[in-house]
Amino acid sequence: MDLTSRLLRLGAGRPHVLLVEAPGGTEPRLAVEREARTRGWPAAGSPADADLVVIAGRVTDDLAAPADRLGRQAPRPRVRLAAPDASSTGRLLEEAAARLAAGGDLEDDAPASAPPESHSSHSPTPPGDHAGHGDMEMDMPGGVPMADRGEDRDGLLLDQLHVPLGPLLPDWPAGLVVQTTLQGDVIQDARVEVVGGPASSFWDEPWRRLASGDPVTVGAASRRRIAGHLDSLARLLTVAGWADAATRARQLRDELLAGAPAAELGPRLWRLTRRVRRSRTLRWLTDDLGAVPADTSVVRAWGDVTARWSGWLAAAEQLLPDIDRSDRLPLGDAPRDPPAELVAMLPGLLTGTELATARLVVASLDPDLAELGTPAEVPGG
Amino acid sequence: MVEAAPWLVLVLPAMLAVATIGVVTFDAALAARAAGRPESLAVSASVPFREAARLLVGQRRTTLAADGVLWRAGVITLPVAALSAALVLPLGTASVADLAVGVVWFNAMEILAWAAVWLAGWGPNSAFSLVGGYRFVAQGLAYELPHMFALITAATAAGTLRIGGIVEAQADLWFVVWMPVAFVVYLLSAAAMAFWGPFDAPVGRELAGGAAAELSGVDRLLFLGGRRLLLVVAAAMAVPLFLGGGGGPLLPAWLWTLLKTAAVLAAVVWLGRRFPTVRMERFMEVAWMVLIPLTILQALVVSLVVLVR
Amino acid sequence: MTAVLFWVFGIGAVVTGFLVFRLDSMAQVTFALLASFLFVAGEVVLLGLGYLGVVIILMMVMEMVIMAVFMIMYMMNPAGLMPMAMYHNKRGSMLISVGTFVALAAGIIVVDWPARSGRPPADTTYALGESLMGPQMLTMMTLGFVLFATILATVLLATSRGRYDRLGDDLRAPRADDPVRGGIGR
Amino acid sequence: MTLELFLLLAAGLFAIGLYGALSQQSVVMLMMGLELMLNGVIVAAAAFWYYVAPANADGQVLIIVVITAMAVEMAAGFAVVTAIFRARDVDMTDMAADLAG
Repeated sequence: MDLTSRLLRLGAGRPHVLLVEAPGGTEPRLAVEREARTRGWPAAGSPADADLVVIAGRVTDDLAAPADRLGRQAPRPRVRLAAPDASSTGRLLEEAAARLAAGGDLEDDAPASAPPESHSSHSPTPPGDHAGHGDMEMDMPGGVPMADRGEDRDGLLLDQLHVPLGPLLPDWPAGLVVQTTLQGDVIQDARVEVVGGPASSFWDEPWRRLASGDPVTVGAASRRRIAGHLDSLARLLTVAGWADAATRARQLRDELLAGAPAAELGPRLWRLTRRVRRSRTLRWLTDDLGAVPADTSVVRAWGDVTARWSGWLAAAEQLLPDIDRSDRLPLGDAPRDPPAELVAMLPGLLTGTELATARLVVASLDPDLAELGTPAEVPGG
Repeated sequence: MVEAAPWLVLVLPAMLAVATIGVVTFDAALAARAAGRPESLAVSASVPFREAARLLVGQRRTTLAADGVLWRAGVITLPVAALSAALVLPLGTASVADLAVGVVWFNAMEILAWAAVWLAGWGPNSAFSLVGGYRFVAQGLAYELPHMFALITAATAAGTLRIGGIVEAQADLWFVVWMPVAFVVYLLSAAAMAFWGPFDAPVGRELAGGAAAELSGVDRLLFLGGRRLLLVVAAAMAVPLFLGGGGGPLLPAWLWTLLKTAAVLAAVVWLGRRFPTVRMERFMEVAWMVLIPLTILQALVVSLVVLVR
Repeated sequence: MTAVLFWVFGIGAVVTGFLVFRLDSMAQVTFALLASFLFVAGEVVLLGLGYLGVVIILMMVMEMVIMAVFMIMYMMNPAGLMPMAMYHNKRGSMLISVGTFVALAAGIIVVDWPARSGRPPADTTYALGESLMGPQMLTMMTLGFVLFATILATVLLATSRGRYDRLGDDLRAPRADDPVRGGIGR
Repeated sequence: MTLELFLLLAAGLFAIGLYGALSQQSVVMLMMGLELMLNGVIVAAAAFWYYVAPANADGQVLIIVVITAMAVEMAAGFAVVTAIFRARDVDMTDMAADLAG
């Protein structure tokens, strides 16, 4: 056995997983997250760091190109996986790791150093055309266009980049694309599009069943709602760079969905909420970001980022006693904000923010776009 | 007391490598514990080797219209800067070169990280990576001045820029006792210069890895390994500067140095996981309005003590 | 050994210095200049001025990284992807600078330099400090004031927003109107 | 190594810097030329200190002054460029002169 294959096998024992979600792919995403966590496989933040590229959910036509690009941008040895549903995710991952140990997939011959027609870097990052002032209409070598210029907030006329965020970005609402105009890392202009789908939302499933006439218990519905809040919280904490607390939230979310009793979950959930709420640093970092005035119709979005994550914590604590109730849920709609209105707020909230702040604002709204479906464009603000 | 021992140049890289492996192991063990999945030491200890293995066989990435020369230069500069800074690091009573200007040398080498991270961010011609590089420059502007004042405070108290001299000056009383502000600021800046949590915005996850977003294969190993190496060296330097170097009862000086270094490193790594990432837009004001005045005040107090003594 | 290092550093400094005006990419230009400074710092260390040499490294790395930010912000074609030249009077400048070099070189070779008087002190850093705090105190104070004045002047020149923009015409706004909130909450 | 060799190196750096300062159109590149000239001055000052009057720290003080001058020059230069850029959107010496009237 030669050295390379030894190293391959050693490395394949702990592959980095780049996990992105297509609309409607929440359930497989949760399954992959759970399986990767129990195996101790770290999450990759970009294709360059990934060994396994996993796309959870159904890849629709408008997602096919970005999905393909994402897979090709991972360095070899790599394995690309599609997880359209949550069944047998564990076996899928094990097989992928075995393939990785054997040298990864070779099915695609295109070099990872992407050809000019596709992007040089992964989907959220087209070739940064920080390349000069563009008074002349001229193509740069390699087909990179010259940058435009525009006024920035300091009164300088500086280069602009056009960088799309999404649709296949880890810790990002599935199906959301924000076309940003960047100057440095400040978003000067944001246009929002929704791609992929439509698909049925995982978080609304109990209410959908209810509407179709199936009996649903209060406990099951409460579990789903707390889990949804914990999922949003985990995503926000990940984006905020607090990996440990995010992992704890994901773990609780998975156990909640698996049906663990309130007596067991309660103290741990309470410990997590207390820890997050007591973090002065997190407050200091999220105060005054993405403030939504209290007169908008979207109740859940009121206030700044801090207010929104505090709201999740409060809701989770309040719903916790209900999770073991077995009485029937009364007929009604899922208690949540309409995603279309959340999306419509985004351009206004994102304009003028820096990239890190923008990610926090998006994560704090965490719109569930699955049902929004068909490609739609929201006018920019 | 501290003498030059050029033979250490053979041992030092090995020890730094072991410490770096230790950092990765400890960090992995903490991550596993946070995931509610406490793993055995053997599993955690395999993590650095698995990581290195997958990066060694990984394909090196190239991007369109990249500035290859500057990109690779930045990647290689980071570990080189860390190793150069380690030249003046005393192990007990010996260091590779106990330069007369040791403190300034350490500072100059560690500032090479500015250039390294910016270049690594600039090179691949990718927006996220570039933003990561710029973030580190902003971070440098925030942490560097308080850091320099902390270094100057220790040097002032000892009356020398020689690291050995600073260790000797702490024979009776460790500097951490009477310059706690400088010590705390030093630890903050040690984490910040290695862009370790909570100062990891330059390679932030929300930026798809920032300055490291496009690095793969050996390049990634060098860059991220160099980053941990820098953390090790910066944390180890806290020992001669503030914690009395090899001074301590019973055990030999080199062992005391190792123990103290391990303690400082463990504290930095553990604390790094306790906080969310600090964004410079918020921290800059704190650094300039709070930390700089505090460290200047600390330096002033120390100078007065030195004058009066 | 030192002779070898002298030539390596010397040729390095001149070559990278010349590259500053030959490279297209502004980033490469900046770091070529930095390399030139680092080579010169090496020469200064060779001459027994360890402190000054290392300080040059320290200062110039910081300075050039910050310079790179401005270079890329303001210059056309910062990545040098498009070949373009921005010269005026290239021939004339070349003639003048070559002439200057020849004249200087002739002077250097012709002049009978005085013999060395005295020996370097054991600790050059200490000697420098003593000089700055003693006989050259005036220089030090002047430098201090120059730096202070520079800080004030450059901030005034470069900023577009004064306190009236931030706090309103009567400076009474409870909170500064900044594009981004700072960390202290002023 | 002799004083003459160091001085020749200094003269070389100075001449390159002069070439840059004279030939470049851009304010920023012009500053690079100036910095290279000062770079030469550093070499000359260090060489004079070592070969002529090492007992006296004046040569070292001169280097400190030059380093400070570089920092000041760069800071002032970029502040001016920022101001010009904000006001007129030019970074060329020629254009700045043309618009002066």
